[in-house]
Amino acid sequence: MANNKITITKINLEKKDLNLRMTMKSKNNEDLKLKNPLVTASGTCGNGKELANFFDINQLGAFTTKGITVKAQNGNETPRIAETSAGIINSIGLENPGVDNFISDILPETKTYTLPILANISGYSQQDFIILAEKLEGRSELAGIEVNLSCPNIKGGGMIFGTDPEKVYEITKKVREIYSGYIIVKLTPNITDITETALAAEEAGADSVAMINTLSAMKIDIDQQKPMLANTYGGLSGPAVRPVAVKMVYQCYKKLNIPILGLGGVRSGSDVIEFILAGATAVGIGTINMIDPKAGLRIIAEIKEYMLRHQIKDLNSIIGAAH
Amino acid sequence: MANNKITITKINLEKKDLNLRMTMKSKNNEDLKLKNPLVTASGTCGNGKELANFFDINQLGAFTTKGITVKAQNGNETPRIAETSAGIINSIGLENPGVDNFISDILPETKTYTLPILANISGYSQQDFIILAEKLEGRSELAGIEVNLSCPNIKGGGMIFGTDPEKVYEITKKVREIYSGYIIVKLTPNITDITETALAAEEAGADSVAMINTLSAMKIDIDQQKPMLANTYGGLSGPAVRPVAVKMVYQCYKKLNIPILGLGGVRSGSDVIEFILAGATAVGIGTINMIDPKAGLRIIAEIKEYMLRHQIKDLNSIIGAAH
Amino acid sequence: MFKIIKNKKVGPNIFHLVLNYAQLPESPEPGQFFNIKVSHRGSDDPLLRRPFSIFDFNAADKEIEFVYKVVGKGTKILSEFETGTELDILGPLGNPFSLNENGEDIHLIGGGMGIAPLFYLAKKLKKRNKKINIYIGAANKAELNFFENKFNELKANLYLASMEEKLTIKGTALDLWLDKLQHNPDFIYSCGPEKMLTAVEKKALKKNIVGEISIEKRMGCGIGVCLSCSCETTDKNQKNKRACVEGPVFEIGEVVLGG
Amino acid sequence: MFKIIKNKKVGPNIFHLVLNYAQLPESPEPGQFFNIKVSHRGSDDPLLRRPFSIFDFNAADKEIEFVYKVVGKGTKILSEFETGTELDILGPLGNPFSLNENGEDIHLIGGGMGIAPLFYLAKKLKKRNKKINIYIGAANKAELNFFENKFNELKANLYLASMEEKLTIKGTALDLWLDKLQHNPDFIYSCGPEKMLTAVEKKALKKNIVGEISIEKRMGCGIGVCLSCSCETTDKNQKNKRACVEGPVFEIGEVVLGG
Ligand SMILES: Cc1cc2nc3c(=O)[nH]c(=O)nc-3n(C[C@H](O)[C@H](O)[C@H](O)COP(=O)(O)OP(=O)(O)OC[C@H]3O[C@@H](n4cnc5c(N)ncnc54)[C@H](O)[C@@H]3O)c2cc1C
Ligand SMILES: Cc1cc2nc3c(=O)[nH]c(=O)nc-3n(C[C@H](O)[C@H](O)[C@H](O)COP(=O)(O)OP(=O)(O)OC[C@H]3O[C@@H](n4cnc5c(N)ncnc54)[C@H](O)[C@@H]3O)c2cc1C
Ligand SMILES: Cc1cc2nc3c(=O)[nH]c(=O)nc-3n(C[C@H](O)[C@H](O)[C@H](O)COP(=O)(O)O)c2cc1C
Ligand SMILES: Cc1cc2nc3c(=O)[nH]c(=O)nc-3n(C[C@H](O)[C@H](O)[C@H](O)COP(=O)(O)O)c2cc1C
Ligand code: FES
Ligand code: FES
Repeated sequence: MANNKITITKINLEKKDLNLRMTMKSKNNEDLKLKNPLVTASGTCGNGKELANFFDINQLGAFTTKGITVKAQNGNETPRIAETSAGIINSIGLENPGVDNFISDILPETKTYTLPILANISGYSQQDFIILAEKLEGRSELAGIEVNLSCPNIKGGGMIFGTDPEKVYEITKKVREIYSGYIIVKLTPNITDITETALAAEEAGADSVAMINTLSAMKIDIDQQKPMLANTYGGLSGPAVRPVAVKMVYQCYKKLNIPILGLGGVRSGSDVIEFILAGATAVGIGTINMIDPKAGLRIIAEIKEYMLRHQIKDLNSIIGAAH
Repeated sequence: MANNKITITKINLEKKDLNLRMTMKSKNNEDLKLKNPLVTASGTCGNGKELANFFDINQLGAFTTKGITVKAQNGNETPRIAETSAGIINSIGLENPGVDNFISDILPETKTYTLPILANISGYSQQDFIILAEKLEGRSELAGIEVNLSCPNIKGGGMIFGTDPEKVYEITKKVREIYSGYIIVKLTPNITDITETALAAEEAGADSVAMINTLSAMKIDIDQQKPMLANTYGGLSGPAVRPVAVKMVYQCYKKLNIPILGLGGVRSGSDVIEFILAGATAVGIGTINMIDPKAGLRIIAEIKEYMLRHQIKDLNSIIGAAH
Repeated sequence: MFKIIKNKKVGPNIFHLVLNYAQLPESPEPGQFFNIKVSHRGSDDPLLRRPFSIFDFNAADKEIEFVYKVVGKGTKILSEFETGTELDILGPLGNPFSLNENGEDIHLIGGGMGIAPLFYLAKKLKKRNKKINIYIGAANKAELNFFENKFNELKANLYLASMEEKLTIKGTALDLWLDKLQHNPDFIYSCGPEKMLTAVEKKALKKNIVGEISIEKRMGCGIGVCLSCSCETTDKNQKNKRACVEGPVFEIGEVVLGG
Repeated sequence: MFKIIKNKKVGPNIFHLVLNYAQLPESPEPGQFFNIKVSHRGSDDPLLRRPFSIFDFNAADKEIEFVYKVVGKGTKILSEFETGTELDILGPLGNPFSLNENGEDIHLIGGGMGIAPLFYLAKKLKKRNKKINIYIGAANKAELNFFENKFNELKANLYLASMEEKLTIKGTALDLWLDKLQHNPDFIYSCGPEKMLTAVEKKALKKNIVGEISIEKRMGCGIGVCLSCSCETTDKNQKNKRACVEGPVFEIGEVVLGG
């Protein structure tokens, strides 16, 4: 099937003919339109201006802000980061100025950008998510929100919701009732069967799902004989987790009727293509930005090279093509 | 706490003073005594003679055979292996000659070894595990069995048991009633909360638990636009998964009263120490043997170096020391 | 340890690697392979070793030679290693070509990088005064140049095929062999893409020609522990065999080929 | 791209790295750092960059210099790179030492590898004709030799302390500074282990000495996007600050030190 596509479309494309635009469909309201599939992953790209020092971030598909909570949070003790084989473990602990300061200080700054901005929200209770949705409803700076039901770093918090399909359904439903923009529900991979939470989000009215957040993990300092992170546990991200993420996207693509934002371990254009072939419509870039701030630009160029090599005119044509 | 230990034991140890012997306690019968913590991981070391071409495997703690099933199996189609960042994905699919041939052909070969031999068993039903336990009961060549409730590669099989604490309890209980030797229950990491299945195994009479088996994963060939493995999904192992495995061992150590065989991504002596500090009594070596057949020997030497550097006379003294 | 004496480009993306060794566990035979760690020292990336057939072996100078094509990450890194770099290599591994009592008139058929193991084989056969005809093919002449020169050193009967230019013929190594095949040889050896081996085997079985093929299976360990490389065979006593231990050389008809 | 001109051992596990650059986004200031990719080309292992302070900078020759100690995997790999290797480095990053209007009588206090950023600082201060006293300490004399020679080139007042031998004194850089401290300097700059900075700061606050410290926090990105390097501060308007953007240089009393 996939092979056929390749042979049929031998039409000698040039770079200018390539279509990288992706549409994240909405069954409820307006679609989320992306210039290309690349979406910055929450927490790995600051709030825009840090990366903007290196390149024009408007060239990306969308920008997701660092996770915000109802109240300001100082985050966990340091060290908050440890390096592992082809991965990193972080336990930032959602350091953020709280939703009010986000609205007054951070949102206005994003007005200078032309790409869609998504606010990533986290809560410790259903009530928190309701408050966050209410405060962000109607903010014209935002194209949508990403509901993080999966942060493994807050005790008794996010993670609990994300592993229970009923809670995922309830919270998504509440948020959907309040918030009229695009809603992405971000799921945790620390679960026996991610298709259950993905389906729950879909049923409750999520416009799309994002997967994966980080894998629960830890590292021990063998000389100090204690955990490397002050918080003991953290979340694993980076190339090490990509095979797990791709599998989850592939698995969900067969069952869902809403688009998927796939992420986890993307370093290159090839990795983005892998997620798209698995079934992702948009692809998040996280950890790689920390290593290579201009990664987004490089990756777009690499996607184009792939499209030319395989004579793919429209990137949409290969969504899920590995099935 | 851990730090104190280091300073207290400054007694100028030499190599010959070091104690690497580990005892896997049994609440039921005889303990499993290991010369050192290293246990070969099932499926990555053949059935002994392949590694024995490279070194005297009796120098290891214990040897685990390739997983066996009731009937002979040809395994999955090839390709069965793909490489990922700091990991590999395999979908061997339990190729094995079946338990009868195992008993007639493979077990006799293991008589030439002096180290404890563990038979790894897998089943498609509770009945399968009962048959396997019956057939292996009383086999003097074996020190024990490892009940694999976690193989992600057989459809409708192993994985289902391993993610349901009740099933883990039932199967372990049945096997315990039949098999009188040492029983290790091998758990899957593809689960929301591994402490639940670990506790179920303990309650049902497992002598110890092994964690982790492989993480469910996949890789896509972007040029062929199809999964790399003939079986689509496979299990991720190697250094990439170690942070997930260490976390699970650490998490279970606090809750369990039976010893833990920790494994997943060990490459070096430092990695073994990391698992022991997290709470493992024995440590499995898998993927690394495929890359470096003499890894076991090197790792033992590295553990000794660590013990000398930190003046640790008895390796047992640091089990769980990172807590 | 194995030190790189030479790592030179000898064709489009094709490299000739010569290693010097201090000692070897045993003397390598044609058809065997070595499993080479292609990551930089201190790095785990890539994780697995890469298998390469022995292209030539010289006991007097303690040299082992390989010819490899850059096709991905691992071979790319390998191609960038400089003379003097020490490599971690494991071998010789696998089941070699059989050399005894295979008659006098012998054909060697090699396609693409499958040509590499045939050189050391041809050298050994020449020493035994066998009459050998060599049929090799590749995408283009440039990919064959290095092999052509080497085989000419042996003064063997050499025939060349390429997909892009007419050499002895224009086409594949298989086309070439069939084109020249007048009477049955006593024995054939073949190595190349699975598609080609399938066709060679089919022809050989039909014509009752005996021989051996060397197959390339994706490998995990190369030493028989992981069962990544299982091949279905026609052997009733052992249905699955490992390409890395019972292979990579199998008798014609022994393995169920997929291509 | 940045090409290695020199990567030479200058003490026990201590290396002097000199890079030549084609262009830089801006001229580096003392106290700033570069984030260096220490993995081999084509490899992701290790994944993260490693931050190193600027030891010296020479615009005329287009050279940036670092001094680093091998403490783990990344610095080990870095130490094995040969002259001519091209490095992927990011910078200059971070908030530099302030150089203006800090008075005339200045003390520099550095411990261990915390000495590295003080050299370029001292050079700049010398150019401004400041009167500077430099107090540096390390485990032993061998770790100080290279720094001693370099600071002597500047003809600064240099005092040395080592834990193992008596130099100016036997002890830490802190002991040394306290030992020599007769009257308050106009400004101090300090860099070294957090324990030492904590003590320096305590003393300075007590004696009303103003100055700046440069701190080493475990970093993820070095560019302000990940919040790995957050420091609690006494600033009411911004409780947390990032060591990689608002630091690594902070005013004395600004950061809540843990050591
Ligand atoms: C017994 C044996 C002998 C071989 N001898 C030679 C030789 O003499 N010269 C030579 O150039 N090549 C030889 N090969 C193939 C060689 O091993 C692969 O080309 C190499 O491993 C690719 O590594 P890579 O990292 O560059 O590619 P990767 O990035 O890993 O993969 C690139 C491509 O190479 C293929 N490939 C990867 N690994 C293998 C493998 N183990 N076997 C077959 N294909 C693979 C993949 O299908 C993929 O399309 C041999 C393979 C085997 C099994
Ligand atoms: C702003 C800044 C400037 C620095 N300047 C210098 C310098 O000029 N010269 C010098 O020798 N070192 C300097 N360092 C420390 C240097 O970055 C670390 O020694 C290096 O990253 C260790 O890498 P590794 O892979 O060898 O060690 P790893 O194997 O990663 O770790 C080994 C040890 O180094 C420590 N370490 C690892 N990463 C860091 C880090 N980012 N910051 C602090 N400690 C770390 C760990 O705690 C561990 O004990 C600086 C650090 C920072 C944050
Ligand atoms: C330092 C760091 C901070 C993160 N913070 C958030 C966050 O605030 N909200 C969230 O939903 N995900 C957060 N994540 C998860 C990422 O958005 C992403 O899901 C994950 O890192 C996997 O992608 P990657 O491998 O490309 O990094 C964070 C990840 C990292 C590494
Ligand atoms: C090729 C391969 C085959 C495996 N076969 C089995 C098996 O038969 N039974 C089993 O319980 N685990 C099997 N495993 C899982 C390993 O025993 C081990 O749990 C896992 O690989 C993690 O350890 P590692 O990272 O050290 O390899 C296999 C793993 C690999 C890589
Ligand atoms: S490659 Fe592992 S058994 Fe052959
Ligand atoms: S290291 Fe990432 S914000 Fe400072």
